[in-house]
Amino acid sequence: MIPTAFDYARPTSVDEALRLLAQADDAKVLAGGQSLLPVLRMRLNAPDLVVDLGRIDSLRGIRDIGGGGAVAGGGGAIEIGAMTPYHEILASDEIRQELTLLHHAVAEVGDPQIRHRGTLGGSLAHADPAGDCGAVALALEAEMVIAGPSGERVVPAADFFQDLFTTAVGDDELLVAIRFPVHPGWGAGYQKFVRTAQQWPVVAVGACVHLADGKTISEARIGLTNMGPTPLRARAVEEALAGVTPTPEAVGAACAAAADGTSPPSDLNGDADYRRHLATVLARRAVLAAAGHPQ
Amino acid sequence: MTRIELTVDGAKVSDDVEPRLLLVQYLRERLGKTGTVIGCDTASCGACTVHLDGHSVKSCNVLAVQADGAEVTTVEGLATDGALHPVQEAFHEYHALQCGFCTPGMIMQAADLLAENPAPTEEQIRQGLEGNLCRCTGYHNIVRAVQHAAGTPGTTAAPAADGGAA
Amino acid sequence: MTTTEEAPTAEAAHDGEIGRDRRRKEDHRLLTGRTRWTDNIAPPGTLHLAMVRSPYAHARITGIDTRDAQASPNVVAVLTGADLADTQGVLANAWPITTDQVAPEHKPVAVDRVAFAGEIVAVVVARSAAAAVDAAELVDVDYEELPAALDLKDAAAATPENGGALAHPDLGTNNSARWIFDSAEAGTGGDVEDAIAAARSGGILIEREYRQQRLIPAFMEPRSVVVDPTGEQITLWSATQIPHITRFLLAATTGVPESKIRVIAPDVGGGFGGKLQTTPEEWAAFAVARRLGKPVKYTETRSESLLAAHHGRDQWQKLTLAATTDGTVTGLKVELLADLGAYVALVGGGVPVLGAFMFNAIYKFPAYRFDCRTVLTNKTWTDAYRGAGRPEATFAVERLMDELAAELGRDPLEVRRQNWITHDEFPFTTVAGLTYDSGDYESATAQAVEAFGYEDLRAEQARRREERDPVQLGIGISTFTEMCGLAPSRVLGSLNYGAGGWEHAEIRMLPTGKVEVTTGASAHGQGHETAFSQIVADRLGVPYEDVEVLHGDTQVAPRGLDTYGSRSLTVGGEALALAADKVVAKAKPWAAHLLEAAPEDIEFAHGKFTVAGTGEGKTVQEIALAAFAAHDYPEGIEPSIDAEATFDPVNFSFPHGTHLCAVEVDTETGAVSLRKYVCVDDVGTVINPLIVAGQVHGGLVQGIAQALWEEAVYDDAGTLLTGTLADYLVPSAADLISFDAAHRSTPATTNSLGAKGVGEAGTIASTPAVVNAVVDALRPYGVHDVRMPCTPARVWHAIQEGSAA
Amino acid sequence: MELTHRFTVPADVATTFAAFDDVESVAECFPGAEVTSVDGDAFTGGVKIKLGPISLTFRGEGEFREKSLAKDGSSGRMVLSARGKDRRGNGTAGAEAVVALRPGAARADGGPATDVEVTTDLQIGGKVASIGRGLVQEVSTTMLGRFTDCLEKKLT
Repeated sequence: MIPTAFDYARPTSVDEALRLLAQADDAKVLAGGQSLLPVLRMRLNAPDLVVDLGRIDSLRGIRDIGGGGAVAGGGGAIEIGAMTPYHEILASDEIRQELTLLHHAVAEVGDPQIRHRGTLGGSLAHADPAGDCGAVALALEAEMVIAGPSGERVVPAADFFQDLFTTAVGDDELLVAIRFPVHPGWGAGYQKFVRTAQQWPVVAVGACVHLADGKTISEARIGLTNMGPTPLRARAVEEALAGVTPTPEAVGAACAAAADGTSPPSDLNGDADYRRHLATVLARRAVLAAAGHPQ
Repeated sequence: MTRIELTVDGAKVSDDVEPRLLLVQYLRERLGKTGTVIGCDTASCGACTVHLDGHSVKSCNVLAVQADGAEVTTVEGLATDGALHPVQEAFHEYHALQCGFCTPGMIMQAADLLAENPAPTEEQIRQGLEGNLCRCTGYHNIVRAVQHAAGTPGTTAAPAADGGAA
Repeated sequence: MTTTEEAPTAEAAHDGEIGRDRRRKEDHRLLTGRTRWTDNIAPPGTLHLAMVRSPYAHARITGIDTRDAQASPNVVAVLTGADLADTQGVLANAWPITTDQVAPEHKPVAVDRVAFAGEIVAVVVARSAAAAVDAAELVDVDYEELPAALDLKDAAAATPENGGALAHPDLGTNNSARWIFDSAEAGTGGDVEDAIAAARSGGILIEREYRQQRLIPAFMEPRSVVVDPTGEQITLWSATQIPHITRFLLAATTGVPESKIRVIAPDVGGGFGGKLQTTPEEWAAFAVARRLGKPVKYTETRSESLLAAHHGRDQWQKLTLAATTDGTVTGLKVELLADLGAYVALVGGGVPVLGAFMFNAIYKFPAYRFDCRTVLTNKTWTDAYRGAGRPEATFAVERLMDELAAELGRDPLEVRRQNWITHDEFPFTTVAGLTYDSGDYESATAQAVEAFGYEDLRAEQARRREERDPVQLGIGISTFTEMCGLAPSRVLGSLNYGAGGWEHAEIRMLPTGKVEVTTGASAHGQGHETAFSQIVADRLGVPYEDVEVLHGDTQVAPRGLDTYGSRSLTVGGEALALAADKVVAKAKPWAAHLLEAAPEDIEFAHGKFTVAGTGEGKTVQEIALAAFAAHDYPEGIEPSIDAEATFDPVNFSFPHGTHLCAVEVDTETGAVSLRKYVCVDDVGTVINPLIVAGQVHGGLVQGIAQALWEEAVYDDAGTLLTGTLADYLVPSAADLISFDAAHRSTPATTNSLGAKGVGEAGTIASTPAVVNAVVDALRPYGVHDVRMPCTPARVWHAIQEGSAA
Repeated sequence: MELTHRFTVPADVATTFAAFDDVESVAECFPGAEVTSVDGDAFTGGVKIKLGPISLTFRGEGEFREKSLAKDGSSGRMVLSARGKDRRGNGTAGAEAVVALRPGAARADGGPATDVEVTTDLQIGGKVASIGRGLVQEVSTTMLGRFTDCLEKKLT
């Protein structure tokens, strides 16, 4: 099936793209297109204008931006251009070593063909609650760089995801980059549960933990996927894990709270009760993996 | 209409296309490259897989205008000088196709997989083909064919028209 | 995971073609993208169709406003059911299973009422596919919603009096037909009620209800049809399994003479029964092309395919198995509801009847009763899907045998051994009245058990149970048989089927020595061109490479009954073998004449006629040239050695096999993963082991997919929720393992090849093997059943409920 | 798909009832909705559902099937049904909403309060409902939540 007819623009700079968006009535931004094109083909959307970011070179790439800037943590930070395709992120040694959780999650996105085209920024801006990277951005406490008519602003991941398919990016704005603080010495674990390999996750959990003296969890950050209209932090688990020695029993007990405050959907892949249970199991496994393999 | 210029299976082509035209439709309807087929509307089946600038993509999930300036290789451009690509040979030898509808996409993805990982394990082959559905073979012989092709000289070097594998 | 070479078996040593693992002739064009799919075909000036489909499961059409669509750019016509009413014909049901079957009339384009979501209400014709789709969105249809019959059990119980929803209110009932087989009445066995009564008072009674969920065949090539009405004939290309049946029914229902219709099934991308249909889309395209006098084309999208191409399975089975306390089965009662969907499809009503003869499977049940009702609902119609009726039957009986074993606390293999037909009892007439000609269940099972490492896996299972491992191991068994090679015309006639079951073949000996073969069995991935070449090469003694197999075109191969029910080899292949024998017989007088010898002195071997006792001879290919020239040949015979043959077997064929599956069940998440799968199938003589193994692998996965992943789901308004391949879960390579698929051979006695058919075997056998394994893993948790597909959520809930009980 | 929303309004039942009775005012709360005509208890209009990847415009009609307000103000109930179809023919939507009003606990300032319960049976049909993990259903649920949130704010 073919999409409805639309006008097409292919700006070469962010400013040009923003001008196009400002003038347009009903525009859709095309990043990698791996979620947008099926929607257009199904005619669930019929925009007047499609603004293709594919020719804006500045939106692509992985940059070490050092320890300064807005990102806290002291371990430095890595900025990923919004239009960087998954496979480039996956191929980056820097990401594998410094942002292991992101590496794990990106490896699980879609399938190889989708990872060749799909972009990190595109998926975060799409804000599908079943997307792999939203929960990871939350757990890693990433910051979103949003460009708009009046310049750039930086929004913490926690404020970025507002509702189902709804982010802090306005109609006349663009997500241009994602900044990830680097946490040396933290371990990472990603658990994605699917019925078939290329499916969206039924539930996924991303965990990163820091072990004090290599033995006790001093701090943990847990992101949940598809447990509500937006990706979520499992704060209750994070609190319960502080000071815990990561044995399966202790971690399991802490992760019993993984579904607290969530509102998971019920669909053909599982009812809400099942998802709540799954979150506790996957959280335990993700945390144990993270604690067992500190960087 | 938007003007696009690209290289398809080694030949330069240019056309005015509607922006909404999918790459796979451009290949099939405008260029007659009917070896690449359409199996679904949600980028689930992978039957339309081609190489775009050396990487496998689902050509039903890319607009033709997005391929402007790119090099595209379809299953029709995979054989060189009349000799089948090692993956094509292996599919024949190991009976890795039945109705053949998924085959062009499966072959293109397998070729991409081997370009990125010349010596994959069975597990890696299966994961690498997760975006391609086949309804006939149960994948058993497809996996064996790819295992066999992995050991064949010439598999890992992507064909010239491919623009080189990254 | 194991990768095992397919058993080379004794045939590999054969010096002829039969039994050789020839690489396929079909492959080259498929590997290089030179394939001729229907969607690749576009005669000059082809117009494109888009279908406007009903969003409602059941509604009256109160108005269709086509003005905006007509005015849309490049639109040629917008045609409603009313516009086409006189010319579009009807979609026929070829198998009314009872004389009083209730069946609604099925117009290709709905005229005043729609009976399922997805039914066509208008056809837009435009100069491009995009323009047609654009305009289809502008067709404004007003509907008045009607109560929809959706749930199978509710629909079966609905009457005008109780106010239940009726799929077709004018019919006054949803019950289409009731079909009963009772062994006491048929004289093939005892009275099952006696067996049940005895079991109730001092034996074992297993009562279960199983749901065969609705599946979607999901062939990879979406359906496509091109109709060219220019010239003297109307040519219809279609992605169909049944070009011959399509031509016959087009003629019969539209009034166009059959001789004026040519149907071509070019390369067809899979079918699995899903393209064993005459479709509204074909009929509509045919009507539109005739009306406009222009070639037209329609290719469905995947979402249209999932919505409107026929579905399969969808039964409720209520089962009562009676046994003695020593484990001997004394009777089986089957009460079955089958969901037809909104219309009685081509052979849809007969699908459960195909299962009726198979519930007793490989066992010597002394009493049996089968009672089924086919039921109309406001959902997509159902019809054959790989196995058609037999997977449902096999699932039920193989699940029951496991339940019986569990009840007895015995190994399920032992209980099967106790009840099955032994190899020295063939031919064996079953309680369902079929005569199984050959088989050896003991040997197949023994081979499978050994390859599987049955005892080791049972030991591992015990260990994991002991250790309360969160990941439990389950072992599933399925010892199946099926009736296939759908054929004997007299039997089909006795079941009220509308056609015969013969198959036709023709061999044309070309002057250059090439052999042109036509078959009425039209392939869609099965490798007919290869396997049939092997048969002909063997029988005629000509090089395999010299044989060209033509099929799928009613002008090239005018007689045929097409491909389904694992019939191509056993019926179509045999027809070819017979035709080849006729060629040899016809060539013999030529040879005698040319060699100046008496016909009785001529011997034929390896393609050459020789005079006994001399080295002198003529090949059959040389004789073909002589027949072409026809300068010198005996008086009284025709100048041709071409031959044709039609074969109609006297019985079905009965492949069988033993399938063993091990699964790991993560009791924390409910996830089921395949650990090992071993099968030993007896499909009779194997023409090409490579092709046979491929058929088994593919069949296995379709059956496994029913057990674990696939289900067509409707919401309570009759909207299909699994309308894309992102929602209807067809597994990928990453979800599966390699299989250990071997075969044995006890030749069939019903055809000279000894072949039994293999297309459906894997699908029929694997579903119960997997579900038995899942349940086996969970028995310690109090689980006795998990409804298919065994999703992680269902498995997890079953554990919670079982453990709580 | 049945969805229930509950909230409390700082007004008596009769006042709250009157607020609900004003279709045009109520419609303002549904993002993208507009009422094009009102005729007694019947009305016509449209709603543009625009959320993330989805953008669909439904047009249709609705009516109050039932309106009852107890004379003593002890309860109010209205049943509103609406149905429409997507402008592009890709889907249908039908909804029946039951609004039940009961006197709530008196407010801190002693003023009256009304407990509102809105139970909506929402049915999305056609192609849009068949695709992508029930995406459109999820979107509809979200939109309905936003609608009742807005109503709550508007009336309180």
